Amino acid sequence: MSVDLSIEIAGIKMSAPVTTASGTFASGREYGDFIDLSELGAITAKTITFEPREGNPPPRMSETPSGMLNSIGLQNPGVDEFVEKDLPFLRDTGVPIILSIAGTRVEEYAILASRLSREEGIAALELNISCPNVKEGGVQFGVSSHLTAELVEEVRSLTDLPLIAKLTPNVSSITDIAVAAVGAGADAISLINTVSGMAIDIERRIPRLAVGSGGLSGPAIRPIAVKMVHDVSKAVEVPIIGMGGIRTGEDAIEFILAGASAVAVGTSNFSDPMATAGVVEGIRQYCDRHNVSKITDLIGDLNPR
Amino acid sequence: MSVDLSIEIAGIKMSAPVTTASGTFASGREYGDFIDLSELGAITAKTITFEPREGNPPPRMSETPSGMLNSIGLQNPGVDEFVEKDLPFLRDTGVPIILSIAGTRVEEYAILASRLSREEGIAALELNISCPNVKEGGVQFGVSSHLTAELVEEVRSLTDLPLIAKLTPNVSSITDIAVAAVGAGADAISLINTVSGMAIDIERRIPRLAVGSGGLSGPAIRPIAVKMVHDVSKAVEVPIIGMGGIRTGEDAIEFILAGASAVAVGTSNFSDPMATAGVVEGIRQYCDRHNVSKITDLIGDLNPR
Amino acid sequence: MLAGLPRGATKGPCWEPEFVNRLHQVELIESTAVTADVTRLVFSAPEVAKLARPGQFLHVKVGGEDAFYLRRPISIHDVIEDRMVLLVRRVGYGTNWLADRPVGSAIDLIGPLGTGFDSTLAGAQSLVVGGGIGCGPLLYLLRSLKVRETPGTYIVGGRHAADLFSIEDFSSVAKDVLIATDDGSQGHKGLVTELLASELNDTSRKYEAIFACGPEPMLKAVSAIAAEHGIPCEVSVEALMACGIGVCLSCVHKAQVDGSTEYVRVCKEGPVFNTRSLVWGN
Amino acid sequence: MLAGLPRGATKGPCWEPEFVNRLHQVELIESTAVTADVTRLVFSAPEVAKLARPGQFLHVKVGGEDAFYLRRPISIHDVIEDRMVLLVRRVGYGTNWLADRPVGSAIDLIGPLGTGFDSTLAGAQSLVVGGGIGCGPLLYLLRSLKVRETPGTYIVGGRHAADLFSIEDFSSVAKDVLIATDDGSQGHKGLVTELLASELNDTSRKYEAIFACGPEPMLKAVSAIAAEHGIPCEVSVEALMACGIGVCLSCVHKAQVDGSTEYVRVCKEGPVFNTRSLVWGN
Ligand SMILES: Cc1cc2nc3c(=O)[nH]c(=O)nc-3n(C[C@H](O)[C@H](O)[C@H](O)COP(=O)(O)OP(=O)(O)OC[C@H]3O[C@@H](n4cnc5c(N)ncnc54)[C@H](O)[C@@H]3O)c2cc1C
Ligand SMILES: Cc1cc2nc3c(=O)[nH]c(=O)nc-3n(C[C@H](O)[C@H](O)[C@H](O)COP(=O)(O)OP(=O)(O)OC[C@H]3O[C@@H](n4cnc5c(N)ncnc54)[C@H](O)[C@@H]3O)c2cc1C
Ligand SMILES: Cc1cc2nc3c(=O)[nH]c(=O)nc-3n(C[C@H](O)[C@H](O)[C@H](O)COP(=O)(O)O)c2cc1C
Ligand SMILES: Cc1cc2nc3c(=O)[nH]c(=O)nc-3n(C[C@H](O)[C@H](O)[C@H](O)COP(=O)(O)O)c2cc1C
Ligand code: FES
Ligand code: FES
Repeated sequence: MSVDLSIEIAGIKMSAPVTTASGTFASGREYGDFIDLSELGAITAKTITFEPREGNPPPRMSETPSGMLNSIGLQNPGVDEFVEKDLPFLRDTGVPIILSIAGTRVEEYAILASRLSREEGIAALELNISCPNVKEGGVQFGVSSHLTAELVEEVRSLTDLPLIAKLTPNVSSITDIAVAAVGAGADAISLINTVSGMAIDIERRIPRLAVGSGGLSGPAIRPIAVKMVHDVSKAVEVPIIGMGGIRTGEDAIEFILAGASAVAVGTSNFSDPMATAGVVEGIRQYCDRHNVSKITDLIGDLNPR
Repeated sequence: MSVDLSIEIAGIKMSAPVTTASGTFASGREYGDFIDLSELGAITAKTITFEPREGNPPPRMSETPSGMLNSIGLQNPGVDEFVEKDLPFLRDTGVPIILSIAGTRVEEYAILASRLSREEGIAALELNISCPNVKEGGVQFGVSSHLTAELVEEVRSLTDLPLIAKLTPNVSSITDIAVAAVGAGADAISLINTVSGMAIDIERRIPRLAVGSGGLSGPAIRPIAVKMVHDVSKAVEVPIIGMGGIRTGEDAIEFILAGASAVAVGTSNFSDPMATAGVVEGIRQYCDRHNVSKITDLIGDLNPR
Repeated sequence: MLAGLPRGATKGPCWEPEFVNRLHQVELIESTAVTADVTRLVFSAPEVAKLARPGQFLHVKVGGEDAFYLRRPISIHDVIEDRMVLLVRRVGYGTNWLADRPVGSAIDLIGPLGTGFDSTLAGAQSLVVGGGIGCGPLLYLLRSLKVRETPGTYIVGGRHAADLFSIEDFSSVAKDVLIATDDGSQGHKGLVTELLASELNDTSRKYEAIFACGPEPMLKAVSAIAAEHGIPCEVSVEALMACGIGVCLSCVHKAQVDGSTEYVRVCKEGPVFNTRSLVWGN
Repeated sequence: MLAGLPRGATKGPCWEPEFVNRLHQVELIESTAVTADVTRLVFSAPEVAKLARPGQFLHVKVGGEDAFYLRRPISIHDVIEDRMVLLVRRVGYGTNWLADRPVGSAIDLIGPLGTGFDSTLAGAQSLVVGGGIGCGPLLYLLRSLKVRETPGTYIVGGRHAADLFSIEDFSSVAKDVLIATDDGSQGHKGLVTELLASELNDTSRKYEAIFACGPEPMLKAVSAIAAEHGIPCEVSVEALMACGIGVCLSCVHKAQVDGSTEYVRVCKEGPVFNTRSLVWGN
């Protein structure tokens, strides 16, 4: 039996329910040396901003138990250079391309969305309203239902591209934010971004990250992510892309059963450059083993205890 | 050189800056078989409620990467039986006793506080306003500045015992809650309680915990806890008891440098029943190695990068 | 309530708990695969061996120094002089880690823990019923029954003949060994509980006690059969454990205590319970 | 900007990158402690050996299958036929894990990675300066300089004589070996940079290039001395790396690119940089 792994999310036709977590796969070139990119359901590129961004000073990374902290700070070459140098490569992969965008003001998201609407070969925009590293950046939107709605509404009015709102977990009620985003026109929700965290070098008595704190990712946060995906899936009708610590097909199935229509693989790429392909294969094997003929049958298929 | 590890927190004189995380040490009897309880700075007992509580159905526990989920649901015999059976034992340990209390309404905290104020040998009350497992319980207080303030104020008016407010990390702004608690009369802040999380058994397609979700603890959450301790220490003047994933003296030092005056050891007890004593010893060794004569010199002693 | 449960309330008086919750470092001196997924581990562990009672368990540290893992509860399978034997079935990280330890490794464990079986119940005739890896603790129980000169009859079930293990060991201490397999590849074709029922229906024998260990549905069935025949029955139940010593309240099972039902700790009031006091389901 | 940095912009033309980011499973065939905390590991690694260039590194998986750890970057110390040699200094979990692998273990790694040293810079006379574990990549560099018939002079510093390692190996490929120790227990008493300066002040020699690897303060000092003498200088810098292949932007170092400063990736545009383009501090 050959399982049908395909899924359509907000008009994005994915051959498998697996994409990449923004910022952990660049534009796919490097991991293309390890895996066949065309096996992915979609590629979600690193967040871009309108102007180039230098990012935060190093150190920008610190390993933690079953995870890592990062404080990259959205280093990116800006939309123009991205469109010129990376978009053609991404387009050539043949898989749907999700572009993650961020800005410090609503207008910046708006202008990015309009700019990218003119380009060919973009399957959807992901609104990064959640990066915790950039003080003047997304975090203000993502912790407020009101700002989230305002932002999504504005971008919605300027583009016909499907919009995915990517949520931060650093909130009291993730469902409130999700409901606000969907109410304002988001076609899908992705979550979770990194969890705020900090580590200290006790020998030198300084924070391990130059900017003090950063975002926690990796297997450590998986239970947090699964819970939020589950809660959001009960609160909104739109599809969910789940992420947070996924290493294997089994981990992905956990998110799908919790209510995600697809998943994204992030930090695990760094330890296993074939992780994304492994997750696709692992999902396939699980489905085979359990006689699942369509992956869509598994979405939210959680029995009560 | 013999380092002075003693610290006074809200009038509690601790011989070392180490206590136990409520609910992970019961009333100390069992771990007393492994360590000399009198070496601890204080013992924080399992949260008690006014009436006995049955707790949640099992399974109540699930291991996760570098951590665990629990959904105990505050099983406890109620204040009367606790006072009769456990308090005498705790008193006999000779170390300061912190009693954690919880309720579903302000009046329940109030009545517990009054009741316990009549007992001898209690060093402080910890207000568990944060247990995420009990729907009708503490969580409502801990996510709202307003409710937190109301609760602390009411309890403050009914007891002369020092009050420690224990905060939940599942909020958008932990500093807001801390400021509210201190404004209302909390003498110290302890944090963090567990982070909301969920795990799914993909073979049976059911949540691993009977009640669906639970609280994440252990090393996985340490970076989250360190960040929150750091942020809260900048926002309030009262001492902080830091906890979340502490296994060793080094981990404890990380919290102290972040701004905690003392730490609590929780989940690590389960894997290492001598963890609390090991943390005290590890702190001592760190101080020796770094010529620290008083532990108080290290509190918040974090250099900027 | 929990704190109100007298120690050993669900147990006969002979098991007056004298817990020694000490940490032990024991050396692995033998490791043998007994089935495709079950490994028999023998440790040199004089202190533990001295204290161990049938039905008790050990809380074993798994994983290296640097990663965080909870301990895993493993029953005491047998005690031979100052050696302690465990049977480990590979189901996940911890059990694989244990089963993969090279001979000579030092293993860190807490125990013996829990109350164990009350073998004074046994009288002259008793039935000892095991299913799957649940057979583990029954060998040492049978050995102690034999030492008391009240050897028990061992009834064991498995899916296939290949899943059964240590049958010779059991034979050497049991009065009799009865086997059931789901596919009939060895002994009775069917459930272990069918064998149990037919033994009890044989009026020529007068069984005075039943001891069982295995999957919860089997234990529930055994418990019902015992109740039907009015025979005292003790079962060893499984639960997910964090602390293993009665602190965390992770491992609870519903039970009757002083006439009301409440959650009692499998690690402390159990893992062996008299089915009289046990309540099945939440 | 980063994406605007032409590949190899900070390198000479000979290091046209032809990265093969493949995963390799290599076998550990030899493991020797060379100092109290440095272990020399020899792998059978024909594919990696074929591609490896001096100054490149490998991104090595540490820890067992079940725990999550990031990879650790380790420089290529030497290549001998189809064997690859690494020097690992024990500083934490990963390096201890690696140094503790028994011979025969299979190690999972990615590489060779990074741009490496541009040995065409060397000309007839070059200085190769190492400090601490930073000496690692310099052996293979010196070997390749020797192969090009432009053997380099090796200047090495350490705290005590006991911290120096593989001096015989270095002697066999270097034109000359100069040693400095902080406590004077071997060679010059003082800093390696003092030896470097006095070498350069010796007008009888005409050094055309300096290569260095070691702690950042040393590299900064070497860089300043090189600038003072107007000699091209390449240094290999360290950074905390997550992906190791240019994806995550964890490992950046400030550099001059097209006249402006920006953060470039140590794992991709480095780890070896011409000090002309490197900016010290954030
Ligand atoms: C009192 C007691 C005595 C026990 N005695 C033995 C013994 O003698 N020999 C032995 O091999 N095992 C015994 N067990 C079971 C053993 O503790 C578990 O199999 C073990 O903890 C699983 O750890 P793991 O890391 O290998 O699996 P994990 O990685 O934790 O889990 C792997 C999979 O197995 C499932 N699982 C977890 N715990 C159990 C369990 N208790 N039973 C079945 N599946 C489980 C998990 O849900 C998961 O799907 C005993 C348990 C108890 C409570
Ligand atoms: C391009 C490159 C090449 C390298 N080549 C070698 C080599 O050939 N041999 C070798 O032994 N090491 C080399 N290193 C350093 C090596 O990668 C680190 O020592 C290693 O990653 C530490 O991992 P760990 O798990 O042992 O330590 P961790 O547990 O991660 O850290 C332990 C302690 O060491 C500190 N630490 C972490 N990274 C470094 C570092 N890069 N240098 C010094 N201290 C650190 C941490 O802050 C922490 O306090 C190289 C690094 C880079 C970037
Ligand atoms: C190094 C790094 C860089 C990241 N950069 C971005 C980013 O640019 N935009 C974004 O939306 N999320 C970014 N993230 C968050 C991830 O996309 C993902 O939401 C998070 O890491 C959780 O998934 P994981 O645990 O699988 O990594 C980044 C994460 C890491 C580790
Ligand atoms: C099994 C378990 C039970 C707990 N019970 C309580 C409790 O009764 N009251 C409370 O305030 N916190 C309770 N906690 C939370 C801990 O006190 C602590 O805040 C949290 O676990 C983080 O610390 P750790 O990572 O060191 O465990 C419990 C935690 C665990 C793991
Ligand atoms: S496992 Fe902790 S009380 Fe039983
Ligand atoms: S380590 Fe990821 S870009 Fe260099």
